[in-house]
Amino acid sequence: MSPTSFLFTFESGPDLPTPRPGQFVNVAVADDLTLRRPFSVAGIPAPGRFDLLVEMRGKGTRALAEKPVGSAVDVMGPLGNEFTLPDAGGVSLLVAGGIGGAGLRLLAQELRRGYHRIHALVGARSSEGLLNHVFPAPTGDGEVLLEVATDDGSTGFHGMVTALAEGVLDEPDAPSRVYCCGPPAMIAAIADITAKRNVPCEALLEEMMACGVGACRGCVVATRSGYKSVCSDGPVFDTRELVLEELVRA
Amino acid sequence: MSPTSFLFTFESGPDLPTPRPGQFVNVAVADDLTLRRPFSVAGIPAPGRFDLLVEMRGKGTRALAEKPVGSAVDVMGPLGNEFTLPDAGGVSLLVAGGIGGAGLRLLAQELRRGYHRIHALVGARSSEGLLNHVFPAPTGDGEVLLEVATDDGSTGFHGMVTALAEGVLDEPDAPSRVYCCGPPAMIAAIADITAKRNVPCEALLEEMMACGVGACRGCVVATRSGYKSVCSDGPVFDTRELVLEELVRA
Amino acid sequence: MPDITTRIGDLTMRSPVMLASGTVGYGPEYEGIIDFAVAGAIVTKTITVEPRVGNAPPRLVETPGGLLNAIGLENVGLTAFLAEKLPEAARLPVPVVASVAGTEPAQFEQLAAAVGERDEVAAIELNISCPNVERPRNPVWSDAVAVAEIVSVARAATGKTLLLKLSPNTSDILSVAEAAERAGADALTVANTLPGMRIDVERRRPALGNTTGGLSGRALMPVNLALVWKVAGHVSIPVVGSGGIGDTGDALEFLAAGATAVQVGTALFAEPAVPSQIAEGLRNYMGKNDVASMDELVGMAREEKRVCAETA
Amino acid sequence: MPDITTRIGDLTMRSPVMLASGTVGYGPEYEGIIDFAVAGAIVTKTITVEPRVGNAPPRLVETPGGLLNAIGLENVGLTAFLAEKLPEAARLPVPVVASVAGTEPAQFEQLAAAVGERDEVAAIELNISCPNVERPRNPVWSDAVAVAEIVSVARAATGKTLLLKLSPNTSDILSVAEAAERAGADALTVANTLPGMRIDVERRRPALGNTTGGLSGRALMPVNLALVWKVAGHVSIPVVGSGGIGDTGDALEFLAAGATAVQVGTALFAEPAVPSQIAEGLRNYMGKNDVASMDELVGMAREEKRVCAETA
Ligand SMILES: Cc1cc2nc3c(=O)[nH]c(=O)nc-3n(C[C@H](O)[C@H](O)[C@H](O)COP(=O)(O)OP(=O)(O)OC[C@H]3O[C@@H](n4cnc5c(N)ncnc54)[C@H](O)[C@@H]3O)c2cc1C
Ligand SMILES: Cc1cc2nc3c(=O)[nH]c(=O)nc-3n(C[C@H](O)[C@H](O)[C@H](O)COP(=O)(O)OP(=O)(O)OC[C@H]3O[C@@H](n4cnc5c(N)ncnc54)[C@H](O)[C@@H]3O)c2cc1C
Ligand SMILES: Cc1cc2nc3c(=O)[nH]c(=O)nc-3n(C[C@H](O)[C@H](O)[C@H](O)COP(=O)(O)O)c2cc1C
Ligand SMILES: Cc1cc2nc3c(=O)[nH]c(=O)nc-3n(C[C@H](O)[C@H](O)[C@H](O)COP(=O)(O)O)c2cc1C
Ligand code: FES
Ligand code: FES
Repeated sequence: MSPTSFLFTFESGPDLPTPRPGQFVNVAVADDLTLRRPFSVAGIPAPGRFDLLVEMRGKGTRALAEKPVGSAVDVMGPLGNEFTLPDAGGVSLLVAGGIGGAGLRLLAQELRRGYHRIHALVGARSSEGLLNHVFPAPTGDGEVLLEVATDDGSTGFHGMVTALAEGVLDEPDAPSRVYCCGPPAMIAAIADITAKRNVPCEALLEEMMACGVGACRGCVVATRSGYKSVCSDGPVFDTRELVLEELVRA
Repeated sequence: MSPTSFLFTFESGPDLPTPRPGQFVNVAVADDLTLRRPFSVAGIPAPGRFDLLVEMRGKGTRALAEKPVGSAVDVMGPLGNEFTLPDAGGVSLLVAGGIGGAGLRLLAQELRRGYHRIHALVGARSSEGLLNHVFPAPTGDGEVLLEVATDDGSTGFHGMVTALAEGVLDEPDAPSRVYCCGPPAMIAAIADITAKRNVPCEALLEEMMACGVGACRGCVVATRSGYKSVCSDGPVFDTRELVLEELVRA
Repeated sequence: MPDITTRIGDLTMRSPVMLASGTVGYGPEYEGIIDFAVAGAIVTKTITVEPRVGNAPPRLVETPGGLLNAIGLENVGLTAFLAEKLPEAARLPVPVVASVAGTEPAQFEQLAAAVGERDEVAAIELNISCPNVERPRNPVWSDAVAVAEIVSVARAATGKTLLLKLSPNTSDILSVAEAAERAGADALTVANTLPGMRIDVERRRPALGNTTGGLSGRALMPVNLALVWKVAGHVSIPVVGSGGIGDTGDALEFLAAGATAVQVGTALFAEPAVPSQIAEGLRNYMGKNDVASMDELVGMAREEKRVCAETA
Repeated sequence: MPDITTRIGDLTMRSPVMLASGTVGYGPEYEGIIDFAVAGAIVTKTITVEPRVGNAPPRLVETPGGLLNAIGLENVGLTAFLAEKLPEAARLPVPVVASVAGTEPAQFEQLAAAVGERDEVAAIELNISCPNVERPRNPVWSDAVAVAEIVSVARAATGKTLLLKLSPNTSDILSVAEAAERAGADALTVANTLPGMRIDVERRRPALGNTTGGLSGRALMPVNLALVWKVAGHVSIPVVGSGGIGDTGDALEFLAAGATAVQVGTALFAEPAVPSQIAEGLRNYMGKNDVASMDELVGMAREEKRVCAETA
């Protein structure tokens, strides 16, 4: 997908319930690692199958990337809550930073299945990291819009994707809801931008996980009602619930 | 080679000195294991190449067996001392228990290169474990003899290979020297049998190793002159030097 | 089929494989994932008198062969535990051992009395060894007198079977163990996590919000096994092994060292089937090696036992 | 190219990467395999007054992510060390730190005096923390008074730079560290191995001839890193990190925690090039991250330092 990220498709068999947008699976990537690794379900190419879109970050993601095609992989899930799908019309704004596109891809597909209008903003440090091609292709009729931003200006808007988002939200006919996934600083900025404009916003958060089911309290984030676990209370949170300073600090 | 053992051939390139019979290499078999694993050089099929004959015992040997053909493997060696080759005529008796055949295979090849007469005794629990086929094939003229023993009698002599050895050493025209490799109890028995008959005997010993070069003192065996390290003082020892009770106890 | 029923005081367990405190929450979180029916007992998350919010994230970081956690005893507190969590846990087909921690002896007394009163509680584990909270922490966990006081007051407060969970971070575990036995502990869990840390070099700060955490997982296994060996040779109450147990082989090592039962924690995260695998594995081992009973298995690597077996 | 020269007392090292005692013998065993010229110093195998034959085998057993050893300080003794081993070690292109251990203070005094006299010795490491010998062992290594006495007599016996190697197996490392500093140690090596064991289930006995051994390797890393963090925040003499350091990242964590130098031990067994890799890796890191000096690197994850950097 990019020089450092891979798309995997898994046959899950009939036992796995169909994952919903926002949900993740917890994957046993290597015998010598203590913990599984969580990845958002990034697509459902056919019933009984699902995609993961994985960026190589450390030992676990490298081990996953090195597995031969056809390997059996032990997967727990789908886990976690899901994005709230719009019940009315209007445009949904999707803001993805870096590998954050993985967390929004199934959502984008699902929104399109329901004929919702979407506007995707995809950011990265530079053009190689851009994951715009994992989103539905823009249509001429404005039903699907897609813009990209790079920090170094190598492709698209030169600057942060958050600046793009701010612009879009200030246009007439602005999106009526926002979904975002990416680095904490980006999420905090989007939370701030949407709060100021009173636009509902949901973010998919990432945290180190152990149990993945709410038992160990290892994956918490600070919310206005105390620490919540990303695995079982999340990974999708209403951004108005998050304590943004703590999100960025942690 | 058997249901649980494998023959690997390595390209060592020109840098590795040609291993001598009895020497071993210390192999980095897997990233997640703290130590390398030592294996006897079990043949030199061509210059710049060497064979290892490996029995699956635990994590390390399993990892080695699972490596795809053509993998680059980090090898230290050749290490250790070597068997004393006969300087006169007579028959050399080779006694191999189980995977012990690996430690004697290069010796057998080298003895045949020097036109020495050899008599190999190969033992195993049962026929599947027998490694007789790794030794030079017996010849009609008595230059190469080969007998097998199994504990369960499934092939060859029904009983211990040590009993075979005792018989051979009591025959007229008995071998003038003995080389052995196998479980500690077998080595102790052969040491005893040869000592009683005053036949010189060398054994190749196995011990857990860390450094492989005599630095850590982790791989010692008890000898009459104190603890000696298998990696640098051995792995080949004159059996008269060994403290047999300690060998069996450890 | 070999019988692996295991008894510790009044706690009777189908198998010697317990689920370690803090790794399975209050139980229901793992319903449908862990097969509770094969486990000996579940030890619920340590509760305190008041609810605790726990430490600032990040709370987890992996280490080679292990895991550091700094949860900081986040828990619902005694009242909610008794009202909500305990009845839920009791629905699971497994005995419940309630883990409790106080900041001082009087709180241990209060907690032991309150949970001890409840029928759903099969036994109580006193946790004096969490490295991620201020109290009780070192020097308490390495102070035989302080530990004896905690055990005494809890002992007086309840007739339920009492386990005390020791810390591996002490230079003299035997005097603590001995004091606990004398003060009335029915069993000793050996042991909790070891203080450790990692640094996030990129961000130039400790990887955990709490700076240090507790090391668990396979990396810890040889350390806690050595402690079980030591303690089991010294006290006459049962010892429960904890620390890095991930498969049948590990469990056998702890049992052979003298542990009456084992607790599985961190290994559950990667493989929730570990308790079933171990229970099954122990039965297989006993069958294949003519080990007739758990009595014969427990301590089988100890000189005393080996001598008995050889002269029998 | 960033300068990684490192000083500890009178010991000047080309790099902060030292080779840990007991893992490289007296040096020549690894000649042609380890590139000594990139290492800061070699710490030779701990020697005692009399030669020691060491413990009964097996002396090694692997653990998840680690290694247990029970060598038992096998060494040639003081006389042969001075006559044979030291001159050989001195031929290598690296400063020699002589590690010594006595059974009581008087022996430490004798050893420090004897090796301290020799020009080939750049510094002395007092080893009070080997878990595989009877003395000095716990309770000595966790007893501030006993440790202070050892350091004092060694200090009086030699003007050479003195490192003291602490044990991680103590509940109160700070008072030991403090006592050692006051008694005149120039630096503290934090830390040695942690007692541990494994059981050979098949043979129903401990895997090691000596029953227990010392845990080293990556499994130990987070434990000793936490101790370095603690000790470096408490004393003002340099701290040398030891425990499971296997790559540049590990070394950076120890340095960031406040260690002035690191020692590599167990990692050498699998990869003798680790010291070169780390020396190179540190230079790269400093270059890429605009870290101008070792001074800036050491302790960079500590609050004190971060605050300084931010207000600078
Ligand atoms: C709900 C959820 C969904 C996720 N979805 C995706 C996805 O679709 N695609 C994808 O590539 N990644 C996703 N991640 C992140 C992914 O889990 C981590 O990149 C992965 O665990 C790193 O493993 P590693 O062994 O390669 O890295 P490690 O060697 O363990 O660590 C490398 C770096 O990654 C950070 N890291 C490790 N684990 C996590 C984690 N769980 N969350 C965040 N950062 C972590 C570490 O702090 C460290 O800086 C998701 C995480 C969560 C919690
Ligand atoms: C000089 C020498 C030459 C050897 N030559 C051969 C050979 O040619 N072919 C071969 O198959 N094996 C040989 N071995 C033995 C081989 O090193 C071990 O079988 C191997 O290290 C086991 O690794 P593992 O990870 O699979 O086993 P582990 O999981 O580490 O252990 C499994 C079992 O093997 C035993 N074991 C582990 N390491 C050793 C060791 N170094 N020596 C003896 N027993 C050990 C353990 O005690 C344990 O019972 C040799 C050993 C030495 C010292
Ligand atoms: C995430 C986590 C939380 C824990 N919480 C507790 C706890 O609340 N009370 C307790 O006594 N032990 C707690 N522990 C320690 C475990 O119960 C266990 O003793 C320890 O982790 C060692 O065993 P293991 O390696 O099998 O996990 C916790 C461990 C982990 C990993
Ligand atoms: C085989 C072996 C022998 C050791 N011998 C000594 C010794 O003689 N003196 C000493 O101070 N430390 C000794 N150690 C401890 C190491 O110097 C080091 O402090 C410890 O192993 C932790 O670091 P590591 O994980 O990098 O090996 C030994 C370690 C090993 C593995
Ligand atoms: S990972 Fe255990 S509570 Fe979320
Ligand atoms: S393995 Fe280190 S001395 Fe032999």
